[in-house]
Amino acid sequence: MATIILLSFLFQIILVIALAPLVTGIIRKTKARFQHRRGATVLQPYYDLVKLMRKDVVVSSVASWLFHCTPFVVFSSMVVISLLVPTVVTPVPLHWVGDIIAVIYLFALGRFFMALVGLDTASAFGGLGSSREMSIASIVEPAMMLAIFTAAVTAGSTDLSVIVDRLSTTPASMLNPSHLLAFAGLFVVSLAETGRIPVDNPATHLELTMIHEAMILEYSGPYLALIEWASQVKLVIFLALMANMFFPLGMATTWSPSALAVGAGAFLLKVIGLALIVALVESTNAKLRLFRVPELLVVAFILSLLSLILYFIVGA
Amino acid sequence: MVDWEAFQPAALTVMLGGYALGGVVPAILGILWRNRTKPGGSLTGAVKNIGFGLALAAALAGCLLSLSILISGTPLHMEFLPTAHVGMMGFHADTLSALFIGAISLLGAAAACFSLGYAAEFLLRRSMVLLVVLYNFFVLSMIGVLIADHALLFLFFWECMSLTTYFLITFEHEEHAARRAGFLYIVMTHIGTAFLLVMFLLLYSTAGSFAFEAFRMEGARLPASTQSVVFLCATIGFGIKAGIIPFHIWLPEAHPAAPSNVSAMMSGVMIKTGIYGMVRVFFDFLGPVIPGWWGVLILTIAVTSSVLGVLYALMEHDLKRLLAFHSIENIGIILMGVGAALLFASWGNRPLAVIALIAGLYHVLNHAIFKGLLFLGAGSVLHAAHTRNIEDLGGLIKRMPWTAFFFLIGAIAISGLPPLNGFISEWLTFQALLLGFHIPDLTVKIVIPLTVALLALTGALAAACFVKAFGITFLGLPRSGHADRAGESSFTMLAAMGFLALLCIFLGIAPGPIVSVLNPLASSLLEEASTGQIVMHAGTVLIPRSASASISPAALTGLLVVIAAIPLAGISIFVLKSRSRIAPTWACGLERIDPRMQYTATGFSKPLRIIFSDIFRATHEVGISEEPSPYFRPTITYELKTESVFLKYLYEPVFRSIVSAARIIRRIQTGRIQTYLAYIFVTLILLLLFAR
Amino acid sequence: MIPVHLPLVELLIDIFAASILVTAFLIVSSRSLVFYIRLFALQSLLLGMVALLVVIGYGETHILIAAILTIAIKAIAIPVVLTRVIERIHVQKEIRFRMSITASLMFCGGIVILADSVAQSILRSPHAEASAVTRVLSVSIAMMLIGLFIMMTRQKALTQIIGLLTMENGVFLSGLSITYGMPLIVEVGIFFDILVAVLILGVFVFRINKTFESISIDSLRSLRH
Amino acid sequence: MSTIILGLLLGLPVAGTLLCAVLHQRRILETVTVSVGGLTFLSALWLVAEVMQGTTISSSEGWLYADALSAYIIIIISGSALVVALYSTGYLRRQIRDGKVSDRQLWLYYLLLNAFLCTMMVVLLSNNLGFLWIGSEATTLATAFLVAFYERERSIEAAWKYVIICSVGIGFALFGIILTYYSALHVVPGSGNALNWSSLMLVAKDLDPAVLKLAFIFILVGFGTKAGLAPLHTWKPDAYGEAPTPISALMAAGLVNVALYSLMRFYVLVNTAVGGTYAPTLFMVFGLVSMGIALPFILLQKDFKRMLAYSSVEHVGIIVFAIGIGTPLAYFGALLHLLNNALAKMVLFLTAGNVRLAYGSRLMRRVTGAIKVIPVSASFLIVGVFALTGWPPFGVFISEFTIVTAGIDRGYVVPVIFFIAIIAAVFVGFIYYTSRMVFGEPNVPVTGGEAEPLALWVLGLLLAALLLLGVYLPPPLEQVIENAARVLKG
Repeated sequence: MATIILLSFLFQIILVIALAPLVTGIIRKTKARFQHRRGATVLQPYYDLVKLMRKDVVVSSVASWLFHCTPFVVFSSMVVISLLVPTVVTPVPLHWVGDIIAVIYLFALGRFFMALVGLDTASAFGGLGSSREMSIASIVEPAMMLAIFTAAVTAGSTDLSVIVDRLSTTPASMLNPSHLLAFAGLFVVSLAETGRIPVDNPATHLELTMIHEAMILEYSGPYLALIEWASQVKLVIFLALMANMFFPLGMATTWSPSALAVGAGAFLLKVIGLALIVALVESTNAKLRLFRVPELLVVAFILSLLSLILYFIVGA
Repeated sequence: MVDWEAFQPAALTVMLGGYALGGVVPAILGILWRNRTKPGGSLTGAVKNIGFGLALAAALAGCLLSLSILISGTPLHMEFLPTAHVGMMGFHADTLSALFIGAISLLGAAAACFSLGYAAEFLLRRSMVLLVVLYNFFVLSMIGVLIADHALLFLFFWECMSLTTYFLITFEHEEHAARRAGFLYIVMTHIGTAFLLVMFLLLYSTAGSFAFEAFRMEGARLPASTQSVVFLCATIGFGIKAGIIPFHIWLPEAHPAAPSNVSAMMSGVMIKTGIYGMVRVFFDFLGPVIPGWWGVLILTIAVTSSVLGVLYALMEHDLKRLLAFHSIENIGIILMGVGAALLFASWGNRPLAVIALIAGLYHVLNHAIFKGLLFLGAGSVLHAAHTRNIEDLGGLIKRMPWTAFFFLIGAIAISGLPPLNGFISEWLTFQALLLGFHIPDLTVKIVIPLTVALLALTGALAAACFVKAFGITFLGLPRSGHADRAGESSFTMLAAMGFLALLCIFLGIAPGPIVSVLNPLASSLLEEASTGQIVMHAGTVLIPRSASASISPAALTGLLVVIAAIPLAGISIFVLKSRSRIAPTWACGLERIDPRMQYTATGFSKPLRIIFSDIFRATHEVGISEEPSPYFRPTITYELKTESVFLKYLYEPVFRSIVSAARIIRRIQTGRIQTYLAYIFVTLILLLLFAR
Repeated sequence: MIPVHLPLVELLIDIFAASILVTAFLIVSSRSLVFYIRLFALQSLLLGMVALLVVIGYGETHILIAAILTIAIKAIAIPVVLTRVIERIHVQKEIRFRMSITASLMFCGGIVILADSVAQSILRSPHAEASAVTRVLSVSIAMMLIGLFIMMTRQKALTQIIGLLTMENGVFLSGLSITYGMPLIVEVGIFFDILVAVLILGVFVFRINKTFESISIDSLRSLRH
Repeated sequence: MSTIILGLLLGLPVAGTLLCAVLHQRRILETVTVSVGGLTFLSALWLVAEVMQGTTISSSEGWLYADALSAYIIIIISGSALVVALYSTGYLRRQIRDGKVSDRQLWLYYLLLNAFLCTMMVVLLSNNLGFLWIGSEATTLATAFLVAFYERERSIEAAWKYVIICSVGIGFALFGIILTYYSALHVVPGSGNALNWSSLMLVAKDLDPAVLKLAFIFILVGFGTKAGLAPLHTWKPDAYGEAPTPISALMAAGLVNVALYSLMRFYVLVNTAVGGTYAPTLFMVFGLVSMGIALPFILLQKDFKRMLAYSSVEHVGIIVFAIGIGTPLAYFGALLHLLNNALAKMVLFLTAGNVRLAYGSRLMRRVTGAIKVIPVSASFLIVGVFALTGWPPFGVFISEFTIVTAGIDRGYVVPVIFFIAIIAAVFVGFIYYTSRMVFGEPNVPVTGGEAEPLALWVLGLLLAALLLLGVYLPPPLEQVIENAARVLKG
């Protein structure tokens, strides 16, 4: 048993963490294609990480110890989340450690430290980034909670594995309108949470528009690598959440190699599929003005609320 | 087996005696040696040490008492007969009281320890005797409120509590703000007491006695309409003290005005006496069979308080005011648990109500600790930098590293982030609400998701606010000379904060003991026979009803630490060792980074100010000096005001109409004796006509 | 005890009582301060006569002293004192009325009706005696109210004293009418009180005149609210 | 024995008055007044000890009479007189030093102070209703010149209004007494006794209810004016505001209770004779009206002493309301409130005197930051305000709580809610003005200093007494009040 847990532990960590740069690479590649560019290879994010790991760390003279510990906090919280979210197998061995609420709050923990660091170096950009990040996160949160609420209510539990289980046993409910609406809500939320267009542009360093990048502007070298990696992991986690909370098809329920293989395949397919959708959205939309973002998130909120009301009326 | 029967009265005596002595001894010293206890006198230090030392001892006794009651489950009961015409009175400390006593004592111990260092600030300026006496009687009356088992006794302590805090708020009465705060506070709290008095009288009219025992017996048998009036009176009366919106206006004024050790106690535990009262009345007296709209009302209040509280906090740049607004927010979160419990109980789902109530009560304890910690931290900052305005602070993490660290712990805890204690209680609240969605009622189905969403909003906004509060105060470069010259606090102050920070961590990682104590408490309040609505299993909090939703904060923390350690080890061993260098922050090409280039708190909160502009109704004024020439303008001032909707649209109109009504009635005193004689004439005629 | 013809006494009492009421009405209808004082003196004299008649008619000898006191103090001493005051301060007339004389008189008529109804309800008492003197009760109540009414509507300090004294006369008359006066010592005490009150008020009138250069109490309006 | 006590109680003030009339030296006047106050107070204690068991005592001829009710009020009156006498010494010395008061005025002051006490004692000790009336009118006359003491425009105005209004009121009261006498004449054996309490109460049930009802209307208007029930209270702010502060204190703590005592006596009588809810309803209505009318004047006020006067109207309302509730508990509360109110009023009036001496202004807006200038007085002031407005740990809280409890017992829910609302609102006015006076920095140069230690000690003792009454009711006192309440029950 212990070995299985340990194995699954490693399996999950490796799957998500190792996959994360790839997914980012795929999105970048797709976007490049949409822009009629060839784009870098999908493996480029890996090269970037390795490169950064080898670089010097330049630390601001103003920075405090928070500057040094934040990358680890952020990275660690993302990895812990990846252990709680069912990817290939359900139930996740560590599902008792935390549920979907813990996941949401772990994201918040990482964001909290990141925003602090934005203020740590006395840079004007850092504060700007923190301020925007926290503001947008604040209005994302209710919409996200509602979207997840629908799923949790359907399953009668906030335990992610239970949610996934319940849904796999009644596949028909996947096409339930309330379910789909909640998914749509979560999709919008995910775009905002992971800093994608139309909320944030991960590729920009223009002070008028940047949010996430502004906070980490002072980071360099391995620290930057950790943070970048963490945000790539975050993206994968969100894709996994969307995929498995709403369409848990093909997930392994045992630890047999064949089931795992099928599960891993299905997971990859779903994540890459969603990544392509994200890339599509990013390519076909312009970034919104900062103060238009709340309107978008209100849409997400309404979608989630509608899904709950539908759930109540239709009674999935 | 410990002999609780003998231990508890002893602990109670030590606790009450400690506070009483802590009040009386300095007072006597003050009277006997008036000159030597004056500000700057030779005995002031002794007065301070005696007073706060006794408070510390009493608080420790209080911790023991609370623990013993909570663990053994046997309530402490004492009776005495003050005078014949009021009848028997008594003290009764059951587990509910014990929980609150525990919160007071934990925070009280820290605050007393903190005060030993902090109050030194007042040695030369202020009457130490007054501070010490008021402080001790303040805590004493809070304890009295919690253990009173008789309405008269309760009101007695309740009002003493208000009275002592009034004088603590106006302690630095030269400040106009303190006087105004004191006035607002005392008026609001007095209005609250009037409602409480009516409430007790209504209970009395049926129970025929003011003893709480009688209320407990008869409360459930009141006619439904009376019950609802009692409920409303309790909500308003206790709500004012708790600082619920719209009765909160006193709170952000009063808490900052008091000395920080007192603000910590006020914000941390005094407002909780309002919660205590509500729980006592709703569940113990009236419950558990209750109409459904109670819960909806309380939830509405809770949601309003939490969201508006945190939004107002975001706009604050006064550190203590900011914390005060967060108290409103957290009272809202606590009331979400209480309100949900009421709602579920009204639908007869008591096990679920138990979960909700546990969540609320857990948050009571948590909030006491982290809010206390934050206020003590704010006190340290104030002590070191002599300003509460965070726009003048910055860079304190290097100047007062320990204070910064403890404040950060508090900030993480209050933002409800794992793995600290705020997270656990919010998690429980979410769980209770999620489970409640299955109650087959349209109102419930609308109220609950909205509550969940707004709780999430609250949490996120709180995090944003504390990024601002901590970031602007402690990080970056100091924005004023005061902040630049600040130094670390004294040992006792740090010890107090450290103690509370440890508690934040402990209560976050090991919720087991607390939950196992709270579960029977909540079950007995709701008259639910079974316990075990929340199960602790190997450090994991389990809610069996919800298809085993669970969380294991200890494991979570362990994972976080271990996983953080891997790259940390990797990077520090392989990467960082030789190749890290220090450089100035990039200043857009300018030579040097300047404190004024940093983001300000006002700037930080601007996006939210714009997003929620309908609530804030902010107006700003830009003043550009035309001197010496219109092309070269050395100073630009930017002043931002947010409008308090409640003051403007609720309190001011009421106040104005009262004043104008009074003005009209005042005309009867015309100054003309003929008119006065006419009053006599008319009175007589009327009496002769109608009263014969 | 000289034998008296009771119906004659009762007739006289009725006549005097009516005259007393008339004096009160005359006070209401007039403007001159001197006239007020004279009217009051007349009123007190009539009151004293009523008291004497009670002594004669009903043999209540203890009233005798009260009757003499009434005449001595109220009909003589107080008017003399008040006249002195008027001479000293040179004020002759009530000028501004808060209510026109016609309206005042009508109002006082209403007062008499009310007083009568009150008196009747008292006299319905099982042990009331239907003697003439009890009939006077309505006059006495009317006097009290008219006295107060005078104080309410006039603006000279002196007139207020007259009103107060009229009231007192009414009270005294009521005592005569239903209880044949109070016990002697009480009666004496009451007289003493009234005398002192008038003296004190007289002193105040002087002071008011000195301080405000007028005895119009309309200038006494600085204490409000 | 009883004649001696009663004689002492009446004789001491009389002797004091006579002594003051002939002696003119300041020290002697002070000594006489203080010792008369002290000795009267001691005699009052003796009296209380005598009537402790609920018995009554009367002098041999039956003119003087005392039961638990009168003994209780005599204690309050003589105690107040003692306090005021002690306080007056320092107060007047300072006024003389400041040139505000002449030697002749000083003599008049002490003379009238003694006379005032004397007249109050007459009211409280007389068995005969007629003497009760004479005493009541005499209190007005004795205080007339005290109200006009400073001979300013305002004080003359106040005195005029005071004397006129009270005399009118008391005139009606006399008529009420005559009616009572009338109703008793045929019932009480021996017409000489028909005005005596002791005989009236014996036959109260046989008195004609219709006449007594009418009599009560006149009595209520009459003594209500003396006590200051709204809308008959109009003289009160003027007189209290303009009289020298110690006199205001004695009026608020003493005279009011004397008037209330008269009201209570007739209330008992009428209640016994008429029964039902007649007198109680009138009392409750007047009580609530008084409280309500006082409120706006307290909320908007410029002069602290006037504010206290309106507070006196309010508290008279409270007491009358409580009596109107008409249960033993309510009587107990009312009587306890009598004492508490007297103590609190004295504290506040006398500290207000200290403030006035220090700042030289009666206007509240001129007074700020008193705690910096006269720390002890200012502390007493704000603590006294809390005590007066019914905050624990002070006695007023207990008595008000008792009263509302009694009200609820009788089922008067709505009146009680009004009662509570008004009390709460009154506090708002008080604390608004007081906190402005006490806290902050003085905004004008303050010339006067703190009062002399004796006065401060006296005030401290009064506050301590209030505090004691808030946490503990000494059994002897409880016994006395119980007995007095029994008298009220009839």
